[in-house]
Amino acid sequence: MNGANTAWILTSSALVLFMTLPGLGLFYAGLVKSRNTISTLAQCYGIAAVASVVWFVAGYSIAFSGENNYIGDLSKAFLSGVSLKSLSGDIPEILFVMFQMTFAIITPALIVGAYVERIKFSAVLFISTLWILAVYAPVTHWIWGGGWLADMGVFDFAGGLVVHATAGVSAIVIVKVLGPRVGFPQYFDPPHSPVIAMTGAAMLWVGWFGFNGGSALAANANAGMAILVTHISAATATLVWMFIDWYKNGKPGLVGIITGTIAGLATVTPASGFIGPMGGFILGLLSGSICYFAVGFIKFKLNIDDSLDVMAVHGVGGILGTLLAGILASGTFGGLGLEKTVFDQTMVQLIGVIAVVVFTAIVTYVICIITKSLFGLRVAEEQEISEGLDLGTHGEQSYRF
Amino acid sequence: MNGANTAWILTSSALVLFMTLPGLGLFYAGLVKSRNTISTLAQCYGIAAVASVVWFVAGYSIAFSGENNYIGDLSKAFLSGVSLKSLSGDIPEILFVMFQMTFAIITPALIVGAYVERIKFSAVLFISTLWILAVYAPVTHWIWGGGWLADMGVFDFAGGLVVHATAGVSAIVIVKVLGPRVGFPQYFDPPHSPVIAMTGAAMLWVGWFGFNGGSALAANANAGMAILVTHISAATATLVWMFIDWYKNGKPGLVGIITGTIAGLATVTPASGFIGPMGGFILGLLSGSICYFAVGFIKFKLNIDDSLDVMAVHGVGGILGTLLAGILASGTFGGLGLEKTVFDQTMVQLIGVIAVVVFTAIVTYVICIITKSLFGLRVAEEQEISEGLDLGTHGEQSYRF
Amino acid sequence: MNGANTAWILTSSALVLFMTLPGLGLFYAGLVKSRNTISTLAQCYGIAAVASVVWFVAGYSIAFSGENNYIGDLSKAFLSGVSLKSLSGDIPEILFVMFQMTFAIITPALIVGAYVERIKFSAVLFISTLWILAVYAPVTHWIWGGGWLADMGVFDFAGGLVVHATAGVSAIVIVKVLGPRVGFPQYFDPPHSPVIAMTGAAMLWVGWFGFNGGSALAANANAGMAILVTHISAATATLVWMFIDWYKNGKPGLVGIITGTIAGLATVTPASGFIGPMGGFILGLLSGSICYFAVGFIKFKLNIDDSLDVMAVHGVGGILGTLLAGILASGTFGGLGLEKTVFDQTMVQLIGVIAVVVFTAIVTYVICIITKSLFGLRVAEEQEISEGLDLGTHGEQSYRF
Amino acid sequence: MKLIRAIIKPERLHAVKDRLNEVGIKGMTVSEVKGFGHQKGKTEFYRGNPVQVHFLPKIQIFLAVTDDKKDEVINVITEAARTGKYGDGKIFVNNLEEVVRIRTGEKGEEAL
Amino acid sequence: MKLIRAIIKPERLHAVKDRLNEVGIKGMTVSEVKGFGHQKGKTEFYRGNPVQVHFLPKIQIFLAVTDDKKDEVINVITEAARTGKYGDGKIFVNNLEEVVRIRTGEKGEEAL
Amino acid sequence: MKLIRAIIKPERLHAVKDRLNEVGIKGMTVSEVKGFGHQKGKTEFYRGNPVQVHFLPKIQIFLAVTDDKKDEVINVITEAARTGKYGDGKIFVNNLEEVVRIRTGEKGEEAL
Ligand SMILES: Nc1ncnc2c1ncn2[C@@H]1O[C@H](COP(=O)(O)OP(=O)(O)O)[C@@H](O)[C@H]1O
Ligand SMILES: Nc1ncnc2c1ncn2[C@@H]1O[C@H](COP(=O)(O)OP(=O)(O)O)[C@@H](O)[C@H]1O
Ligand SMILES: Nc1ncnc2c1ncn2[C@@H]1O[C@H](COP(=O)(O)OP(=O)(O)O)[C@@H](O)[C@H]1O
Repeated sequence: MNGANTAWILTSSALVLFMTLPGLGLFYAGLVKSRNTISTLAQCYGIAAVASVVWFVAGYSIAFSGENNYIGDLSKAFLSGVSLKSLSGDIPEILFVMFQMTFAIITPALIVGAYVERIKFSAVLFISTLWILAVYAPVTHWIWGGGWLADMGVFDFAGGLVVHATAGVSAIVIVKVLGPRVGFPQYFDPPHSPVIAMTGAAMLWVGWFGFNGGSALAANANAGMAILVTHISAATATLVWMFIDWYKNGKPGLVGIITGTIAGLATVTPASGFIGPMGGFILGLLSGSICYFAVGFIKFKLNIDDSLDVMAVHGVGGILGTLLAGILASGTFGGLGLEKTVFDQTMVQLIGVIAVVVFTAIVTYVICIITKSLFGLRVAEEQEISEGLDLGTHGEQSYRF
Repeated sequence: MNGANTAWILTSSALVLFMTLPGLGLFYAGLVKSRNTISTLAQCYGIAAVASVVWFVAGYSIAFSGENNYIGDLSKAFLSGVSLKSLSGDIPEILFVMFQMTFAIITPALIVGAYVERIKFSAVLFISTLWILAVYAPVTHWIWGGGWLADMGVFDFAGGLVVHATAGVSAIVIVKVLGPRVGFPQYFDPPHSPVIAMTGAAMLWVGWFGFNGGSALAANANAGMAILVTHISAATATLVWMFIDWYKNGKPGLVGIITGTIAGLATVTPASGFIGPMGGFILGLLSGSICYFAVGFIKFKLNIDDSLDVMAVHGVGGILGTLLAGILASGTFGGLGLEKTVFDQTMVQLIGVIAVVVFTAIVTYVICIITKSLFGLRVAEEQEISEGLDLGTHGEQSYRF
Repeated sequence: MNGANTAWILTSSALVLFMTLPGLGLFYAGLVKSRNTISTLAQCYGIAAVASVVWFVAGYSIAFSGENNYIGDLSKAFLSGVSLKSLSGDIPEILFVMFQMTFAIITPALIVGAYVERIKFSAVLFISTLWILAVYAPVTHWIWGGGWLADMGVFDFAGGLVVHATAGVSAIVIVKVLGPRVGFPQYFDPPHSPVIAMTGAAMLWVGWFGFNGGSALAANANAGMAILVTHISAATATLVWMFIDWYKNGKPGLVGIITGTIAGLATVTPASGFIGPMGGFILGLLSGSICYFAVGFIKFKLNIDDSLDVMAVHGVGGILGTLLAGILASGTFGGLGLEKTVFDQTMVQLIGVIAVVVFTAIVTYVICIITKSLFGLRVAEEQEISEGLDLGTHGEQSYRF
Repeated sequence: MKLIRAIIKPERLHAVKDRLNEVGIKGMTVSEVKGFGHQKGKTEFYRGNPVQVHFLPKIQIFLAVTDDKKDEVINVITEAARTGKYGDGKIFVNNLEEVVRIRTGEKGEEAL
Repeated sequence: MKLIRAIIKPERLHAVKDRLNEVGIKGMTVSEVKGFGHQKGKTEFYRGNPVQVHFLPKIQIFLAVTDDKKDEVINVITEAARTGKYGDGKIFVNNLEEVVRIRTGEKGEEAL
Repeated sequence: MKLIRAIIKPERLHAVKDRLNEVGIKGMTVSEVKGFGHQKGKTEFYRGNPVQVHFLPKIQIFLAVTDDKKDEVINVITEAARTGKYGDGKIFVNNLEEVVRIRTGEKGEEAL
């Protein structure tokens, strides 16, 4: 066992948990209407709790056990057989379980942004439980658990496919079944607190050092490079988004600025272990602009109320980064090099994207239909437009100054 | 000196400080009335500053020096003799001093939850100073400083007795001397901001990785297991509390959800270095339900205005976890094993609980009486019911939107 | 390469980024008027993004390359030549680049406190860009990049001169060119949210462990001692400021309490690698009192609207700590010892202070004049006094409860 | 001229405003108030224990109109704000002696 | 009918409300306002330096009553809100021409 | 006595208050309201896409004065609050039948 690597992954586990709680929770809560603040936080928080237990019970085993190429088995259910002695690589397996658990927490929580302000809390918990078992764990097995995409040598360093693509695609599917918020797109309230949203975004940025840096599973130059390219992509995308906004609307909004950051972070995630600083810079330029237009396109052209733009930011970003990982890994762009040719690698990346998108879309759709028939998905319209989900669903008021 | 372990304890020190500032401060501040927000934060913050200086001056020495079984001496007052070369275990002693200091900060700060919204700021600082010297440091010496309970082999990995039991018991004692808030229990205002409270709770959750994980004083599988069981207990207790609430009141409140987390974390603390994942799960189930009913019982049956339920959550949790540590450490529950028989160990745990509870109650009572006669404990009633402690005691207004 | 040290610097990079985002942003945002909250956050956030890119493009190279005594060259522009194999000391150079980048982010962001509530956003970004290249990078080269002050053996462990003195001096210079806020000093609004300011201050405190502790560039007793003395200075200064406030005005305000912390942290920064606990305590006593009076003196005697007291807290503190570093490093004060005589060392410190102050003042002045002639510095008066910079410059409202 | 003050449920504001615009009301002033009446207060919970909240959030619309518009405005508000449940609110009318438009100094009806 | 508007100290609200209920007032509307008057503004401090705050937080109670209840209500409020210190506030009364209960459309006294 | 209610732009509050003090007005009550009128609502942006905001922040000054002071107060407010742009606001006056100072129980003009 390597103590230094263990020290860094212990830290990374804390950082990635911090991304969801309170990071992502605040980021999303700041963007919704005041009367749905508690509801949004409770959704992220509740998912974190549910995901942890599900991961312990079966999720980890489905993702990281067995010889099967498409799905793990239940040999490690309840972490049976994971002792103090078991290692994965040169860190304790129990720590690897913990680190991976924080990924299993944030991924379904990312989807919250799609269905806030109208969904039933029970539906959120139920959908997330099934989703982790039937979508997240299998895809993780394919890519990180020694499954078929791993065999093909797909590049997904920290989860462009496993995390962001699955979350983005599911966002669209769920919204299609759930429907838009009442009044969308005519009546459209601005975020109730960019201050809170910025606080969350900044926490996500910081936590991402553990997300991408920790995915090196070691405290070495690889981890160092990962956080540097991650940071450069984030900073660059922030500026790109800001300047487009400034140019288009005359004003650089803070909500736009922080959204650029998240776009840059999501996009660099799959590539962060394979590229160099220049690659991070390029991904920042591309994500800041492409995700910018994706938001307007999905929301106001396609009129899909993916309320906080999970697909436009995470989905588009994660897929973009995955497709470019091979190219930017090449020496030409100062990348760390690759065994396959750039073309072959990119084909593999493409296969990975298609497989994950299609699989996720289908399974998520089935999950939504089941949940709808069992619980129903939406709160009463009166609750949605009047008291809000804070009082209606949780019986609490977010602010009492 | 082991660099890897040092790296992890450096990190853990930051994480545990983060638990108090801003974590605990926000958690408590969100639960009080708007007009006492600053006061609550100032109490946590002021205690952090006072505790740090007291620890440096004498606290550390009383806890961690000398051969005496019941109390340390002053040989390390002002950290004299603690050089760059001194080690404790395989990490620098100066770092051990820092890590332990963060525990000495959070423990008296936990008690803030009992007396908020009515106590004098001067009394808070004075009580905390005496309390660290006369309660916290000696108990620490007994259990972690080579004292008599350590000799008996009591299990208290990260402070179920040292931190949570002492804080919980003192909460009740202080409130008994101080009295309830005006209007309690008839007039009872809901938390002024569950949003702020959740932010603090999430920070506590993350910081607890350093609290329990750091208590391994090493970056190894033990630390990994500690944070995993800690996390599982927290997540499970969160869900248990949420479902009881949902079932009993028809609504899963966010304040309840996050309180479940804290209950799960406090309860697993003493056991976290001895048990396995299943043990964490069991502690989550028990703490989520037992602490839930303890809140209602202490507040509305016994009518004790332990305002933010320090005893019900931390005291009850810490004692519960301490009593069960021996049992859950056994192989039967997937624990890491113990030398004594489960029965003998549990007897030791019981003796530890009784000793700590009785000692803490008596000494804290004396401290309260002294403070009351010197300064008085309560602010003027008009300040309490009208302008609040923010304007009354600190001359500031918490929000000016 | 040393894995343990790498693990700690990976963590420290995250901690120092956390200081700026969200830490410093929230600290400053809480102190301004509600209608300028978003503007203040956007300034810190925008600077963080710009500084990161500038550091990647040229800043790092100017600071840390070449043989020249006064300025680096462009041999490492775009980090060319920084490979996975390159080391600085025993950690990967790429990680050193990242760690130093977080310092290049926070230093210009500190200056935000001087010009909030009236400056143009474009001017902020432009000034910061030039400032990093023409002030920060060269001074860094002098002291940490093997320049002339390094050769003289100046003590500046974590940036009393490089960070706090440069920021403080520039604050005064910029304000002199920019002018005060309308109505200053007659009409003067109290902070719109001490709660938010305290959250930021607490994050700064925690992050400072990475700032000063990380500056040891190793996970060892040195790092441990650095965070301990840092913490003791912070805690002591907090109490000193609080008691002076209490004594002078009858009320210990939370804003004062947290300002004391920052003063203690800024002051100990240059000395933190050379002194012992007693030295930290002494610096806490001095900074808490000297900075306290510096605030009133600069703002209400000199009538300089350094709005959030960057000079009084960071400038005065950083210089104070630099001047005392030599003395407190001596065994007399339990310091870690020094090669030169205390007198000689203190002379070197004095030369360092004079050189940095004069250089910074001149270059910053030139930058301001250039920017003023190109963009103009101030927003329209109506925007300043009416809608505020949130709506006026960023088109967003900070709170919509 | 008349001063009309309507206390309505927050969720009805959009509807009321739109309908008022349709009947040619160009200006109004709204504010957040808390109401107490037949409608019972809510029960919130604190860590599983009930807490009574007596005052409920309402919106006050404050509106100056010419005498002839008065009845129409009252009807419009009544229809648009009604949900039929307790707590729908009330409309208060009293006499308005004088109005000034600050921008122009105009007085009386043309100031509306 | 009369429109009674009382400006009181925030901490007296509970007492005033309770007393009003006792004398049979079933409804009222309250809002947060800021007041300026004989009572001096507060001095807050910013990092040890004084800052004057001119406007003080007050609560406005807005209450429509039948003519016969008017005097009783005024007395009740005066007693319950009085602390004897500057800043206790004021009660303003004027005439109310018409009231409508939105839920039912009832007009006049029975709408109260 | 008269009840004067002025709706003004937030940024003019300081000026209006100072001028009122100069003409001997010792007391007033202000509150935050939102206004809708000729002045167009603002356009904010959400991630680069426009969002219309209809109601604009205004300040309401609520002021009881003796009949003889009425015109002076109206003029003072009009001057001090005017910017000449849309949205400067309005002043509403109506009759005030009775005033009570809670602290002393004084009634009528001396209660002001
Ligand atoms: N006498 C009154 N004076 C002022 N406001 C009142 C009065 N009675 C009711 N209101 C306001 O009207 C709102 C609705 O009244 P309520 O009695 O709850 O329902 P309803 O009007 O449908 O009977 C209350 O919340 C309060 O704000
Ligand atoms: N002429 C006025 N018009 C409107 N409100 C007033 C007037 N005078 C006082 N008030 C309100 O009454 C409150 C208390 O008045 P103040 O003069 O401070 O104390 P007191 O009424 O005890 O003399 C003020 O804060 C203000 O809100
Ligand atoms: N009829 C009205 N009744 C009540 N308030 C009004 C009325 N008309 C305007 N107001 C208030 O006056 C403010 C300014 O009015 P507006 O028409 O926008 O500008 P102006 O008064 O300069 O023409 C509005 O925002 C609103 O608060």
